Amino acid sequence: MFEKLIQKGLEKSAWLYHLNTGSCNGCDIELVSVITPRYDAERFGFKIAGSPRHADIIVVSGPITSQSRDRLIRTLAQVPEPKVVVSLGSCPRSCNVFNGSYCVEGPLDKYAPIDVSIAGCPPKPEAIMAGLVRAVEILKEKRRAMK
Amino acid sequence: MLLMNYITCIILIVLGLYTIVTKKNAMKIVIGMGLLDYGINLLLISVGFKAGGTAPIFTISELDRTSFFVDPVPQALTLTSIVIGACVTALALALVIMINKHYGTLDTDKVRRLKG
Amino acid sequence: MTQHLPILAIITLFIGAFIVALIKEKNEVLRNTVVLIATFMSFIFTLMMYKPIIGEGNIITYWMGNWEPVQNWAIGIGLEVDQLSLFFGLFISLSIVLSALYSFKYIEKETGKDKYYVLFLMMSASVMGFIFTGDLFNMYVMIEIMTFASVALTAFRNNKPEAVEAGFKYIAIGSIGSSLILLATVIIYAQFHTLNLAQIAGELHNNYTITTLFALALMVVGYAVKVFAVPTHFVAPDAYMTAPSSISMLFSGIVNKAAVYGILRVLYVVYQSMNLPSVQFMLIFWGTVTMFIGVTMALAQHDFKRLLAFHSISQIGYVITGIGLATALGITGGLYHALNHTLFKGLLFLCAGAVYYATGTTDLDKLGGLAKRMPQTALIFIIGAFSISGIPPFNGFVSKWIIYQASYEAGYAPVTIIALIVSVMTLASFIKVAQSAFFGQLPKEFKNVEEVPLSMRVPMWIMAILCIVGGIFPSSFTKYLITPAANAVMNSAKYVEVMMGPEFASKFYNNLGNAPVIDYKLAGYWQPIAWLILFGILLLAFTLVALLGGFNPKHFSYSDEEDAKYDVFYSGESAEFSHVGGSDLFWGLKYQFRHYFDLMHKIHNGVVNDYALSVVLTAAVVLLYVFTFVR
Amino acid sequence: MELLKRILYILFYPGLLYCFVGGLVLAGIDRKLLARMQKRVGPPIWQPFYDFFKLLGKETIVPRNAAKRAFLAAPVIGLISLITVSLFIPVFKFSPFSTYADLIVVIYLLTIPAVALIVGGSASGSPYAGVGISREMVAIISYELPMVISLLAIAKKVGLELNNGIMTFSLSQIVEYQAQNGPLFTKLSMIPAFIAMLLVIPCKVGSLPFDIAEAEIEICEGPLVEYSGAPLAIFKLNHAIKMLVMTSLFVTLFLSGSGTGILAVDAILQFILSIVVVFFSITILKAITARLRVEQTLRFYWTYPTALALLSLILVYFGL
Repeated sequence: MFEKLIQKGLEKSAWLYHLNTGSCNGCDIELVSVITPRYDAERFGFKIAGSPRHADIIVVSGPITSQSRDRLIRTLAQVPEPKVVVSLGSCPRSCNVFNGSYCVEGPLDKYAPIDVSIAGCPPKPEAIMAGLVRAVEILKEKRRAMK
Repeated sequence: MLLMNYITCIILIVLGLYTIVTKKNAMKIVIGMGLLDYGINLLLISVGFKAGGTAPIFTISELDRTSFFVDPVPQALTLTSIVIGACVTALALALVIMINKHYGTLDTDKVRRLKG
Repeated sequence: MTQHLPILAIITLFIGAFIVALIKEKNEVLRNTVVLIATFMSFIFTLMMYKPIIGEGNIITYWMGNWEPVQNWAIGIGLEVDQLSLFFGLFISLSIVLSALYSFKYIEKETGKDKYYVLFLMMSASVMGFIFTGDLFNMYVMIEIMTFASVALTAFRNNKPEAVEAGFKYIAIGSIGSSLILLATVIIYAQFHTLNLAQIAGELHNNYTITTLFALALMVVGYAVKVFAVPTHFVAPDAYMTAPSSISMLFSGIVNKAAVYGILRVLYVVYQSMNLPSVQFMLIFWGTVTMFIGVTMALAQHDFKRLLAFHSISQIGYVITGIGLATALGITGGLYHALNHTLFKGLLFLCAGAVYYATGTTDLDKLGGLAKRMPQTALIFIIGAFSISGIPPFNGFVSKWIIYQASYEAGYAPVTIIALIVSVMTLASFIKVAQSAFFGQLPKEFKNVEEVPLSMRVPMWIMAILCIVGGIFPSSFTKYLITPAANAVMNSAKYVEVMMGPEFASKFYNNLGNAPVIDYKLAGYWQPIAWLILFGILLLAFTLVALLGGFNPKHFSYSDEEDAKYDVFYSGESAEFSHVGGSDLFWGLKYQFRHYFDLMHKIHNGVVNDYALSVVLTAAVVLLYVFTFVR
Repeated sequence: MELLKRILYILFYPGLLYCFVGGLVLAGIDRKLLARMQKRVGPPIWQPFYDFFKLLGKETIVPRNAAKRAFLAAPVIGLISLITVSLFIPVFKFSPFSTYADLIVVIYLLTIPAVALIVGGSASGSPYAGVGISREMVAIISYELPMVISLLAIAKKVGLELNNGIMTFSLSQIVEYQAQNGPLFTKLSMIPAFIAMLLVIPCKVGSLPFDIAEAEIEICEGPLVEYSGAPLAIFKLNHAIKMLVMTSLFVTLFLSGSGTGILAVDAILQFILSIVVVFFSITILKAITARLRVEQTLRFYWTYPTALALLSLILVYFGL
């Protein structure tokens, strides 16, 4: 009975933690627009959490620059299970236009398994919402796997 | 005639307080404390004075109707008070020596690491 | 046998001091056992006095050298133990035993240990003597021995310059205080030609002459210097800070309680000035100012023991305010707070000693994260901190609550408001100490700090348990201990009558009836059983939730090896040492009142002459006040 | 029988279950109202329940240099004291636990959850928590002054009539006074105290303009930064129950009266009045103002609400 409640809780209230690894802030503004009155992600219980310890979904945006690489790894480790990594925009996926630059340390999947990747540069808020809803599904599966 | 005693007591006490409050040298403060004590001891002695009384030292045989003594209790109190005054001065002087050893000066304006 | 108990309680400590002086450095174990026996015997004798005095309600009198009063004229020195002095005697002898137990291990690293124990026993003997004596000059001698021993113990660590400086300041100010008390004693003797408190109380019964008022003013200022009331408090933080912790526990536990007892005995029993509104106003004003300045200075401190010293001053402000109210509830609140203060302040000073013993420093800016290495000391500190800031299940709350109720009923609304704000600021300063000393990050040099040995933890645990018991079962404390003491304060006729023989008192007191029985129900204070039921039920509810497997199967994941997952979140940075603590907490409050805090910092400038000047000014102001208002 | 009734009270009505459900529903309503004011759809009313059970399912990480026992015990102590307080607040003449529940005891019990948050935060050993603690403590100092003065004013006002002159701190007598001559906020001398208490509630609960201790953006949730899983769930629950307890205390002090006498109806009436108070004191302020700095909060609370409270104390002394 309790497990069912937790599953419902995970589905209905997933908290995001936004991790900017050197992005051009295009995706960040789009992510913030998702919680504005027009798109209102809070309807589905999404809330931006202040600290990685509170987060369920980690939204990573930007190509992993050398400065932010070990910070990324350390913060990802500090998020409690079950967690889901979402790559926002095409930069974390393929370093986009910055590929091959001296300070870009390559796509995100070198450091963490990406569960959901939202394409677009920057992706539309509707795309982000769809991605987040997909992420919640994976979150529930991870929780079932963890039992 | 006792009035002179009381005036000197007051002068001694006020002088003692004056030295403690204004003198910046630690040694003078200890002297001020001593002055304060002696003023009060003098007052203690002159409180027990009875005109025409003799010293309260007697043997039972000498005791008769006419013998009239000064009040013995303050004299006992003064003894204790003098002893205490001496001990306090001794301890204060020991501390003054230690301050000089640690701080190198007796000036109370410099001896103030503990403040605030 | 019960006749000789008061003198036995005092003499065992003096003999102990004498024997320890003989043993010198030869045999440590023998010396420790002598100290323990002396303090324990004195505690046992005081306990044996409980049944006759509080149980049956009569008063033990003891004439030194059997010099009974001749034709109603007291010649010899008399000891008189009534409910009030026994109440003080009980918790004072208890804290002496605990402090002795604590100092065996604490003083081990110091040199000149036998001198420490001689002075320790002399101080405790003089406090016990001061509490039980019924003679004015004997009170002065005991206060003088106490000051003398405290000065020597403040400067005990004479390799530290601060200790010697604090000792000198303490003796300079303390001797002014003692001289004022001696001057008052001399004047009273000049007026009544007797030194016995009971006889003076008889003759002083509502016929105040100018000289007795002069003596009253000097006596009050003399004891205020000993109790470190505000204008004369400058020496206290230096003395508490540099003295060894087991001694600063005694400073704040018994030395200023003896001075409070002195004020109570002189003002309320000898002068019976309880129903004079002017005296009440003076004490309440003085207590409130002490309370406020003590705690605001404590907020700005960097050193653990100096912070505790300023708190002692502010808590004594509570006790003086409680006593100054002179209503039945007020005096009960004041006395109960005196007892609680000895318990939780002693506990906090022992914690400070444990921190000093383990890390070698009490500077809050250097300490941090000790809770991991010293879990028991941290828990004891939390109990002490919560009881001093008046959090309900602990004893500090009960006495403060009674003082609020009494002060508001007596019509002093501003006093209640200030008292509540001071209590919140006390909580703030102890949160500061908890964050900077016990929680937060552990600096590298304290990596292998060990918990203090058992013989130091036992007295701490005893006091902690007493703090909790005092909070959960307040009605038992008040019924058996405090109400009889408060009754004794409000009814001094019995004190005079027992000491000087039956018909002596009736000459002066027309109504020999005893004082109004203090009956207040702790209105609203919940019955302890309800509290215990609640605790049980909620723990049951909590375990139910845990058992349901609602938690993650791995429950709490915790590990000690170097893994980024268990590092503290630094927004991604590697966990380098950045401990928030010490003085940079509460910058908001200090910034807001920066003028006040700068002024206070400038006033405490550390120059002995300014401290002496403040004592003399207080004497002048109190003299003026007493001459104009007290009739 | 008496014991059984007591256990029933503890576990169900004013105790555990009511606080749990009532608090979370109140928090949900508050979030929903805020969303509607920002023209957003906003989460469902029972969203806090989802948050609570999701957090229960998460893994609880205890940082390495945290003081483990204090870190894990702090939320439970906060919860216990909050539920004890809710047992003492009378609901229109029905006061479950003790016949003369006391105001000062309630006020002091309400400081325990704040202290528990502080001890928990400082036990976690993170620098963000250190900053959060100093802000929380300054917030406590700032709202304590106006609250105490207004409570003294109420105690004196009720004491003048009922307790033959000497003030009374007992909540049941305050309710009885309001039953005789109308809710307190209708009295002229009590209106300033009413406004002062209304301003104190958001800072006590820690809602937006005064949530300087748990500022998400600046210091990542302040003392709660290291918490995750069950302890965090209990802290969020404490936050919600504190909202319920403060508002129901406010209703008892100012808006209560004789009530209908039937417990169930009184309870619902009390809850509805709490919702109204939440709307006026917390949600409106949350929607229209931004977060204040620490010493601004202190300066604000020690000037305007204190002046209002003092005004009402003076008016009471004039016997208005």
